[in-house]
Amino acid sequence: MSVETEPVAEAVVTTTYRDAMHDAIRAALHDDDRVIVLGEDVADYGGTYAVTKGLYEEFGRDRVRNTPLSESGFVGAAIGAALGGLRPIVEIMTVNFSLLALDQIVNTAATFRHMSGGQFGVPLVVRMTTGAGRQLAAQHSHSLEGWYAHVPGLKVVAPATVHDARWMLSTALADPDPVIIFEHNALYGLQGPADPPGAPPGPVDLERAVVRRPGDDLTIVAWAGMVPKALEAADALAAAGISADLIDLRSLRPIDTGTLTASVGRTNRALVVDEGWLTVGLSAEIAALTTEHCFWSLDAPVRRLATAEVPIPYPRHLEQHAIPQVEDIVTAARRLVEDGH
Amino acid sequence: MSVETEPVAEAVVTTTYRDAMHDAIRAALHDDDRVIVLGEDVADYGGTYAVTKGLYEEFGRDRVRNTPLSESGFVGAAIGAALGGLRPIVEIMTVNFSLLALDQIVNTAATFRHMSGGQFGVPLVVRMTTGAGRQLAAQHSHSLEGWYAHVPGLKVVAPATVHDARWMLSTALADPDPVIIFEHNALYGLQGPADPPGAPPGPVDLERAVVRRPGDDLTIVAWAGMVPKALEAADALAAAGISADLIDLRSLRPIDTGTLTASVGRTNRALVVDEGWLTVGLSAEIAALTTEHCFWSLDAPVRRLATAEVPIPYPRHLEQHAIPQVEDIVTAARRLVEDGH
Amino acid sequence: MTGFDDTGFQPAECEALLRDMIRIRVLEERCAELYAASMIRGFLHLYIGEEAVATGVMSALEADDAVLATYREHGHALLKGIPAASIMAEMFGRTNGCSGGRGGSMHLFDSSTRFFGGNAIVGGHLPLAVGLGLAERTIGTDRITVCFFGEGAMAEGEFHEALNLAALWQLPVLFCCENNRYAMGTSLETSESQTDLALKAASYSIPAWSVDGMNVLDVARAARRARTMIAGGGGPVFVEFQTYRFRAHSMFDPDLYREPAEIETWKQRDPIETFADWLVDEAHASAEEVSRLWAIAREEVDDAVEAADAGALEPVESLLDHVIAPPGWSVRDEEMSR
Amino acid sequence: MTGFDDTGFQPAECEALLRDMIRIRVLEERCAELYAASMIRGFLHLYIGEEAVATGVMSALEADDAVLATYREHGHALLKGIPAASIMAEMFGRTNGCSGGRGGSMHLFDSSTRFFGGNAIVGGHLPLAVGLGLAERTIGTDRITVCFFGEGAMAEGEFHEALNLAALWQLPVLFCCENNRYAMGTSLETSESQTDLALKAASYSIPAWSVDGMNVLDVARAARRARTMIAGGGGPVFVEFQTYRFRAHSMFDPDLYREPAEIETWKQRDPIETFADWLVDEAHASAEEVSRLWAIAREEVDDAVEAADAGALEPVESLLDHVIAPPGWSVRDEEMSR
Ligand SMILES: Cc1ncc(C[n+]2csc(CCOP(=O)(O)OP(=O)(O)O)c2C)c(N)n1
Ligand SMILES: Cc1ncc(C[n+]2csc(CCOP(=O)(O)OP(=O)(O)O)c2C)c(N)n1
Ligand SMILES: [Mg+2]
Ligand SMILES: [Mg+2]
Repeated sequence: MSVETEPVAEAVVTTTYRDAMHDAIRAALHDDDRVIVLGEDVADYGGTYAVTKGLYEEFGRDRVRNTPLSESGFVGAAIGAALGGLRPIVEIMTVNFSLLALDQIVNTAATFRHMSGGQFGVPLVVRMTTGAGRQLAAQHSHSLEGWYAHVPGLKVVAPATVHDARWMLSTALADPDPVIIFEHNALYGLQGPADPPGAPPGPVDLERAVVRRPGDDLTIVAWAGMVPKALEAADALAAAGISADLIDLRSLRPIDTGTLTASVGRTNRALVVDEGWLTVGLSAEIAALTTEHCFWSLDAPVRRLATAEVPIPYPRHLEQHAIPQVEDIVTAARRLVEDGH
Repeated sequence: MSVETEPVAEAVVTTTYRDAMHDAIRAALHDDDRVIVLGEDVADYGGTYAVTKGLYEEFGRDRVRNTPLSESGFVGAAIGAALGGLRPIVEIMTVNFSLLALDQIVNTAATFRHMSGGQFGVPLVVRMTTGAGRQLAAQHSHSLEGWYAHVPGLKVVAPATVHDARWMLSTALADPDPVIIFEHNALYGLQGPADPPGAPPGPVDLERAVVRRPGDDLTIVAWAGMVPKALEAADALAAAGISADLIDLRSLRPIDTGTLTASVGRTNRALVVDEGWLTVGLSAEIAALTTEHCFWSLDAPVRRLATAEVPIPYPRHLEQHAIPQVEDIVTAARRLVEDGH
Repeated sequence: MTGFDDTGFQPAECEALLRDMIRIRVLEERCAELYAASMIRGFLHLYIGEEAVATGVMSALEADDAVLATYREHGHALLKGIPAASIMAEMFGRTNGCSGGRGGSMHLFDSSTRFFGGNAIVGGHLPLAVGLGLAERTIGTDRITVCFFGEGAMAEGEFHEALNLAALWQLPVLFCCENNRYAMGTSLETSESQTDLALKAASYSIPAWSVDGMNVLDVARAARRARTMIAGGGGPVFVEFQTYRFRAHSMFDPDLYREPAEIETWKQRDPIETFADWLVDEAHASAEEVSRLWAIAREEVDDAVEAADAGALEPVESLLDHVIAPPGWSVRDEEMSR
Repeated sequence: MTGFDDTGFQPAECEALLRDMIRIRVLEERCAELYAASMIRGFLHLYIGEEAVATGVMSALEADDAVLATYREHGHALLKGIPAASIMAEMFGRTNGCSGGRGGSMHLFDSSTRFFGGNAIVGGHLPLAVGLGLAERTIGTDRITVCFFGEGAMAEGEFHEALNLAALWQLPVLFCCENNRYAMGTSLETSESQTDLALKAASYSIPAWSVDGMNVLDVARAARRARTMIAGGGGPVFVEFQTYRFRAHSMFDPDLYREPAEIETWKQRDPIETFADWLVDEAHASAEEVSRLWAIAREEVDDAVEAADAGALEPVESLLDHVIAPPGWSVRDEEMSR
């Protein structure tokens, strides 16, 4: 896969998504005493995906804190710590395990400001890995971002570029409300510039979608692990004479309706690519929302391409078949443009 | 509110939704030794909403079993009991608390058959209350049916009539896979016939939507607590000369696409009424799905009417303002028919 | 009970304890009436019979200690310093309520007194207490965090996870178990395989003991001791307070699961009556002085109801407020008030 | 160790224990190679060093007892009676795998031997074990349910909830804690405020004790005793087996968090070597007999790999199978096979 998520000039330094995330956390620990990192194996082990490696040695165990296996307990503790004046970054190994902490996130973190009539906010950042592709099977591979995007009181983001991996965190930490960051496990090795030309080092906004590749014939909406695939598909489509406007959603809640409708209003066709399951997934929202706004200019119904409705199977060929692939995106896009459905 | 959910002839015996549910559970306990009921306060207290009242006296504590406060533990135990040959009916007091058991339901109940390559099914019934309207505020009032409808491996139903309250359970118990039954708290007092004319006493199917009131000008899709409201709205609309085809979804997973598209293909307009939050809610799926199938015959984009994106507030006027009301349905329907949006 | 000299409490302290128990009782008796009158709606959980617990514990705290409680928290809120009028207004759902009317009876909050709710997911606030303790420890204050919960909550996984974290990290948290023997209709014996709750808590390697929760002096003494241990860096402490609720679980509960005789037996131990009687018997207070406390409490609540009822309903236009912070809001704005 | 007469085990039993430990070891050594060769993918968690635990416990069970294990379950699966070829095929993702290839290394299942996984949510299968025990009790069988889990799982709320339920309801469940001192990179001391795990479990009012998990006879003896207690209606039992994994947590783990010296010390106590040496020293077995066991095990695994590799990949067309039962499927169809 040869994907570049941003235009890279010769002189630009590149790094990996993993290192960018690491640097972001390190900078946060460095800049603000109130920042702490906690989660399972964030210290000695260095984080399941090695994102926090080296940080406990540098900042000590009080600020980079291993927790026992107790997702509800330590996420709840992070919420309490946020209420108490800290700025916790809590890591949940995988979105599947986050179900154990969902009560805390939905019933507490997302409601505290409201229940208290605005008195108590929860300035918390929750990071978690999402997605399939590593043959981890039915209890480690899901994409439940859409669930989180359903919940008022949360903000939900999915960095899909090295730049966003590097800079979304500081904006999230400055946010007075809980922000959930989804990191797709397949992106950790992604290469790119943390500071691409034209983007000065510093916080990026959390609420806007970005067009990663401009085009006129159809709009492709993707996020997280689907962005590199959609970029690759867009290249293939370009070779076939179809120009796709590729939107990286970035913010899954709130959804940037303006960017979506501006694009679809122009292209009149939209394809949504979602690694989550189809039914009541985020792709349904994008389709419904876009249709509400662009109904009269749409040349075809918004097309959803999502993961097959099956718990992720172990064998590689079945797993790959279950989740949207570059060729699936290309095929769906061509049909949409050429056959109108 | 004077709502009749089925045509009721003079001689038909009516009962309440609560009693119908109670009778269903009692019959199941009576008919099948493998059936057990478990959950918090299902015994001495009689169930939070008094559905299981009297059952432990009749069937004993081994079959109607109070559990400690431990949602994950007793739902997991019910899954294990199902694996071990019983047919548990587990009660979770409120959908908000079900988040504590979501790991068990999603990562275990919904995946076990798949992970085991078809060897182990989980014939479990989970009942839970959903919905707002009782001023129970931000930790007791939500409608998360849409989340469950997202999950492959589960079936999800929402009885909205006394008839369905009486008969869905036996079908659910006969199902080899986990079935989640959502009971809207505002429906427990609903009056109606458990055995309406033309419907012989006995199991009803779990997968079909039903037209509760036929009409031609637009389709209204509702489920659970929104069905009586939609019926009332349909009456008001009829008085204003607008005839609504009202679909009670009944099955939230799988969704009965056929009934939806047959209706919308005829009316060319659809309004979805959802007590859940709008974004990435079940209403988004209904809108997207319907649009995919009926795009070329739609006269207007599918309209979603859902709960405001706020944790449910305590004061009655705010709570009522947050959730869709009869007048909101009427207004939305009129606009859709008269103004095309 | 014995004389003052033996109890370690001064007359003024005793009077304050009696006064506060009475204030809670009167406030809640009125709540019950107002519920019947439909002025209060939703779930309403009364603390009647259990007043000695909150009263004794709160008497031992410093003003800026953090407190978290359950949905049965009117008394705790009152003694933390939230005016009765704000509490009542909250239950009326008015903008002058301590949560701006958004929370209702189960969700009383107050940032100025560091009262962190009014939490209605059983067990859900225990991890929050751990986090607040972690913040105190990390920032380096000498404040403690106090967390009240029922014995029913001890069966929840969150209890287990929270106790383990607090103990592992030696955090300044006081866990106060209000053991009223029932979780809704589920008795302790059917809820916990180990009914000696202090023993259970001790299995997390923390100091834990059990106290008569109907005796306000015992409660206060235990809380003082616990607070001293915690503030001295001794890590978390668990105290079980054995008590009883005289009313049903909530106003929806027909209370079918308790023997009337059992309720009666416990009512004989009414924490207010027994304490007042003792004060009078020992001639530390006169019956008139006791009556006066009731009268003052009634006045406080009368005024509270009046002030509450003068409050406005929030306009529906602002429904979407308080979901996330308004644009431009910085975290500092909230900190200012803590 | 002492002679046979003192151990209570017959020579044939000892040989079977040694043989089974060796079978697990050889199977897993081969897994590691096949992982390196990319024949096995995903997460692979090896049990090497811990074989005495599964071997001793499984030796004490009846054939139709139910077993649940974690993602580190190849050994348990093998000894429950799943053929090595089915296990290997599962790890290859082939249709002849014991889960039809859908599960992989972490999700071995077999209904015919009542092996309920291969569960990879830490702590998540403990409530299942409670439920299986409840089913046995309700149906009235004399089978027990055995649940293996790591010491890390004990911090999870589900451990707490499951132990409480099993104890309250006095269910026939044997909880086997495989305490290998680490949960990924988190040591027991940073995971549990109470590191005496049997003491911790005893707080649920159930019999609980600790055993040397590197000594297969001790393990087997403890398991026999526990099974007898449980089958006799004594309710659940908890046994901690102190053991150690010689390898990293999974093939992804660089194992940075353990001192090499610590690993070495434990390797000195290799359960297979020490037991084999003892058998030879005491002249209960010859070195040749021991070698033969290794050779037979190698042959078993060679055959397994060959048979596994002959298996087919499932066609993508059936991707949606096994999500829900096929139409017309009745629950009875599954029961038949249990
Ligand atoms: C997680 C969760 N499950 C169930 C409930 C419903 N519920 C509210 S209070 C209660 C009983 C709690 O008992 P206990 O902890 O002893 O406190 P008490 O009410 O006796 O003060 C229950 C079951 C809830 N609010 N949260
Ligand atoms: C709920 C959950 N949280 C985290 C993980 C990731 N994880 C897998 S194994 C493991 C360590 C478990 O340690 P222990 O229970 O001691 O078992 P061991 O691996 O040592 O056999 C962790 C953290 C998981 N699978 N499930
Ligand atoms: Mg209680
Ligand atoms: Mg371990």
